[in-house]
Amino acid sequence: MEEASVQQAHVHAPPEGFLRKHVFSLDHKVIGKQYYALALVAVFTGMILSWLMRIHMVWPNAKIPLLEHLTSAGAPGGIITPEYYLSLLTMHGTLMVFFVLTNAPFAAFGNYFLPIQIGAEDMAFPRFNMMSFWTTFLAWVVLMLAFVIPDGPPIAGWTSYAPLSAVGKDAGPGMEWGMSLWGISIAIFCVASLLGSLNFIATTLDLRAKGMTFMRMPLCTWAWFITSCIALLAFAVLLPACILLILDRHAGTSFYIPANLVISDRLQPHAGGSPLLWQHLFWFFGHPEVYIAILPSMGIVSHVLVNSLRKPLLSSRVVIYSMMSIGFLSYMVWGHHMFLSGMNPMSALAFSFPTLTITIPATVLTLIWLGSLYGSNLQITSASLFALGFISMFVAGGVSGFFLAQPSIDIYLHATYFVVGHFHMVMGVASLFGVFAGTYFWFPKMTGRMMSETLGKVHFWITFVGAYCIFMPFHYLGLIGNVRRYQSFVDDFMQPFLGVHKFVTFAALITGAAQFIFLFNLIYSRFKGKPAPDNPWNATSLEWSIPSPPPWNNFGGKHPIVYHDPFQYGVKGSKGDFVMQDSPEQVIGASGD
Amino acid sequence: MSSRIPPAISAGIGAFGPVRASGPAAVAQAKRGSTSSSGIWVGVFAITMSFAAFTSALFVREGTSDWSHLALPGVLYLNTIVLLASSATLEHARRMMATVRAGQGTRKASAWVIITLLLGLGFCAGQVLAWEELQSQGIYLATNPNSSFFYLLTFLHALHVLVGIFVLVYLAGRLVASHTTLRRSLVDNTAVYWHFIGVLWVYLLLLCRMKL
Amino acid sequence: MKMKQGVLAGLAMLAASAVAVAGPAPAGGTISGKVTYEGTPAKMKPIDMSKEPSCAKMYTTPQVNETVVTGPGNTLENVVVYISAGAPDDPAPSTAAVFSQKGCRYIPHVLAFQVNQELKIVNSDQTSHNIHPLPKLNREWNKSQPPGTPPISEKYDKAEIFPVKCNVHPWMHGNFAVMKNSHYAVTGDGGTFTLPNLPPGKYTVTAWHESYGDQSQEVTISGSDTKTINFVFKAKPY
Amino acid sequence: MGKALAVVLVIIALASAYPIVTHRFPLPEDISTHGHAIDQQLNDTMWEAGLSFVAAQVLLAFFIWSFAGRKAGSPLKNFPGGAKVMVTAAFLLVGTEILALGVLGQKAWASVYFTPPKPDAIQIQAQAEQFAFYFRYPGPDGKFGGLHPDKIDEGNQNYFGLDPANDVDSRDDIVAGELVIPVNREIQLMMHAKDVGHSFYVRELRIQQDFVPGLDLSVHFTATKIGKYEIVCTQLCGLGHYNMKAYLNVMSEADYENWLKQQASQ
Repeated sequence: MEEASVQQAHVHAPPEGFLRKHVFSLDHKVIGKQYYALALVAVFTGMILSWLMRIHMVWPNAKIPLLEHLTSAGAPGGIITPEYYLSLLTMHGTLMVFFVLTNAPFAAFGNYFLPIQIGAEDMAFPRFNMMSFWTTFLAWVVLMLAFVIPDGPPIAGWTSYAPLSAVGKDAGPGMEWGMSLWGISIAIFCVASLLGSLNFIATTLDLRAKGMTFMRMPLCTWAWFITSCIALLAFAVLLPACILLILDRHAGTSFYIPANLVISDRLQPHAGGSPLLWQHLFWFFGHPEVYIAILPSMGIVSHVLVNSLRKPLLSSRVVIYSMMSIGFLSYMVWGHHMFLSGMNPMSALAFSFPTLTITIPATVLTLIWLGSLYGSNLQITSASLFALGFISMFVAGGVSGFFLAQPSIDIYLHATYFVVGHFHMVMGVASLFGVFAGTYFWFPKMTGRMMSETLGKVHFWITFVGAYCIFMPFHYLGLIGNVRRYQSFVDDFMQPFLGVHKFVTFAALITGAAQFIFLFNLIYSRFKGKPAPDNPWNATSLEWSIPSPPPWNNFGGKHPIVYHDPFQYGVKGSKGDFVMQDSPEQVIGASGD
Repeated sequence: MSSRIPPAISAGIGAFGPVRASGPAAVAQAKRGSTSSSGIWVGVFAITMSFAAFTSALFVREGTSDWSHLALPGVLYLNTIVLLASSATLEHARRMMATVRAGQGTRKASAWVIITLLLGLGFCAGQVLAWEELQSQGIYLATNPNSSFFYLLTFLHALHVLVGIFVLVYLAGRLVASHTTLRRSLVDNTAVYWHFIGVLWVYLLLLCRMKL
Repeated sequence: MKMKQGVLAGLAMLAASAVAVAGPAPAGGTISGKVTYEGTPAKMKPIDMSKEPSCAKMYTTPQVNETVVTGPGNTLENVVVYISAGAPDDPAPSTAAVFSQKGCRYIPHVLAFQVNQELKIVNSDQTSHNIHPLPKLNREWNKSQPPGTPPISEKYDKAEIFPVKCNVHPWMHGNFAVMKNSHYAVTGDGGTFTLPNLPPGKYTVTAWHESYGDQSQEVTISGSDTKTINFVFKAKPY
Repeated sequence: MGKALAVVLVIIALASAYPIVTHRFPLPEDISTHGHAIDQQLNDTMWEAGLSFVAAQVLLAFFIWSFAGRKAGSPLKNFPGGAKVMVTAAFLLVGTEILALGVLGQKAWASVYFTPPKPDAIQIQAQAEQFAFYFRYPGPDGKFGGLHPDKIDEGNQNYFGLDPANDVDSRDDIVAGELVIPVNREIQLMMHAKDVGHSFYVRELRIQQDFVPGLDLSVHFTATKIGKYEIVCTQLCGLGHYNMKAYLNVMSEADYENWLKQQASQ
């Protein structure tokens, strides 16, 4: 079955015909772009859902004209019902976590650049690669179906806690077929991610070009490699969890559903299941998932920084080890999502310490990035701006982790907007900044055209300031005990703070609107941007040693030989202050480390 | 099996060279064959993980009151023998092809592969018998947690066996047509996967025996 | 409050009889009577609406639940009396049966209407309500109705009596009685009922109460006479 | 552009710190005996986290300010001490921070979860359901009636599934929609979920605990101030989640007794 290996894919002539070239292509570059496109669709869908939520939250009786035509049940007369708010929330979370944060920084860029950066012609298993994308696509279609079925999308949140998610229609609108679609979609997504990770790992292990030792791999390649190891483990656990969920819903089993539940006046015909089982399985996946989202961005940001600093990081080796230990620790902390779920209070402390410990490698990374700025020739480009913005966001979102990692404080802050602010900043905004940095940095290579720097900078300024305006106030609202996942704030104590929510909504609308500048920049530059040279940023890694866009077999059938690590900046090279990985010249006056 | 660790991994481990060393390091690009071989090992690891997850789910669920003993159908033990036998026959075929030069002897090997194939199908048939026996006793997927786990685990395992069978069909086909281009790695990886399926089954059987 | 319900229930009856008048048989017999109980009914407990201030502040006296509503002389309200056999099915009237949510109560508590008759559900509260009827034969649905949204319009195509609840306010429970024909009534103040305009024939009259179950009597109508029948339910203290 | 970013970073850092320093978003008043430990912990963490946040942002800003857009070929420098300094710093700073917080935090956590309720604690059963809380007191006989899920009949206000017809203990059980407790008495809340997962959260009490179906947990606390406080559900439980609340009514011992009597009489 692994016969679908590199030679077959690429030994003979390039693919012919539209379908083979652009749709069912085996070319990792096309597949990477497909992932990126899917993520793009998903991220804008998710963003618009969040707009609807923000608007509904501050103007609960607002009539949203178009909406009533889209969903008469969800928004009678254009007024969003409480359950439809929860549907929006569930779909927003699911789309963003799975189809954006997992796809964009990892699957999309990883697919496109991992093989090139290690000097390979393609992924180890191009056919698997194509399968994993189309499986992901299928998962997305199945999920989106929930919007069109009469039952509507599920209302159980992206964490889909059992038994709410497991009992079926009695749990409320959207919980009959909407919830099933969710479970099936995520199960399919797991399979796709497993195939993808397998491919990444095999590729990194086996297809490195001559001289491409592990320590000579660019930092983003490292990040993708580590991420694929995490993903392999995480999704291999989420898949069984989903299978059990589906069985509970449709085969009458009781894995998650205990006895004597009376829901909608009906005694549920189940017994003996354990709701905590779902939480354990889910968070065993769920916490590593946070790092599946953020690690690739760390890699991309490091990759972009090295280039725009024009000097190596203080130590790339330390960066690699830090990312490894983050990946490793991420498997020992899932319990910190369950401090209040009635697990043994002793184990709460047991989960608290490794959680706090993760801040050590995270801090090391931050300090390395900061320290590397010192004495550099920092070039300000859209890419580097977003990379620096990533650092700022990563710190902002990281420090709030200190609070939530402590069970005693979690008693008060759990399930408040503090948590929402925390994970949106560190997992959402930060990793999206990584994606933006990557986009502005690699777009010339991917399309052969430059993006508009001006638009890019406008995009950065609005997004950067906007993100703080949206998510910083969430922390404050958390402090006063503002509970998350509420569709409106009827409580008296909230009234004085509704202004804050209004402010956040306006910030969200503006920041969201700014993303259309980015979209326009993407599309416009794709066709009208000025042609890109092979190496516009004077970068060292292999992807810049080949034409932009690269030919279908990357290196034109030659196998590149690697002589240097990708950190040869600030040296006297023939082309300037850098030496490319595949240039045989000797490095004079190597700096750093 | 221990000798089947793909060279690339060991190469990789050895490859933590000095970061800023220049000039080509001693790592040649890994042979294509080993690509699929590290692939299969990663895959095996992933499958192991998900069955580990099922196992932990089983342990959690086991604590509850409605946990009752399940009498395993006797045919399962026969199936076990069949599956292990098929593992042996496939290994035999693999060795045969490893020794003889490509071209000659593949016909003999193909005979063994086909036997493996038949044994594999036999195993599946046996599993179906086992399910029917339980159902004749009125024990279905949702009857009790034990039966849920039994059907779930055996069914998922059977799925993996089927995947193996498809590969065996493909393999047998190419052997019978005595392709000279047939790559060793295909045979080796199929063997790895098939042995793994066998080991996994023995584990599941013991698990069901002890816990269900 | 109670008064108003009585009126509404009455209106429902009027609507029904009006339809009956419009029916093919202009004149005919009438079945009327009274529903009473014997024994001591359970004490109706006051409803704690503190979780929904917008409703709680609408009441000065504590509201009690309406599963058993009694009148003077052991009369029983909210009993559906209908012809379960003997009468042909009638086409649905054009008028809609109105079920309104006011002060976190259902008005009326028991709403009877015909198969395929339009059912209009109105929310006149300042809070979101959720309407979740629990039929066995008909299609089940579950919708929320935020304040200010248009009335929900539904139909049922099978005759059936079933509870309806609000998932947001656990104390809100009512009943829908979907009728095959136009000859039905829901007892109000005084527990009386009238089924007019019955063509001659042999009828089975059934009375249904949400906690005391149902009972039936055979009645034969000849010409335009008026038969009086009474139902007596057995009340349970718990 | 680099200088602008530096300035913006500093502004953001200060603007983010301002509402905290000026207590624009104060925690609600603490009315529990254990709450101060949590508040203290929160406060300490706020200092440590806040300082590291501002410090990091300002440092970032400073480096960007001084090294962005230098003219090409200006001499490159390395941070004195290089990576070792950074790693050591991280381990020392964060390590001590973690130990400090961890140890303190353990105390606060222990005050809630490791001390068993006193024997004289008042036992009250809380049931969470879609979408309300109901509270049950044993009544004059001091005995809780058994629960019979099949008997649950909300239209009849039988939220718990009591069976007064056959179960004498349950006849005098008091069921209320608000949690009425005496001040300065320890309460042991026995938590029962009727349908799906819910959570019990009283800001002023600094108590939050999930209701897990099939797993009856209990929390205990002592309220120190008379008044009415909001109980909200913090575990997504379905369409009415936002509306799932009740009130905690802390009364004087005497008022509490009267309330019990009056309830029992109904």
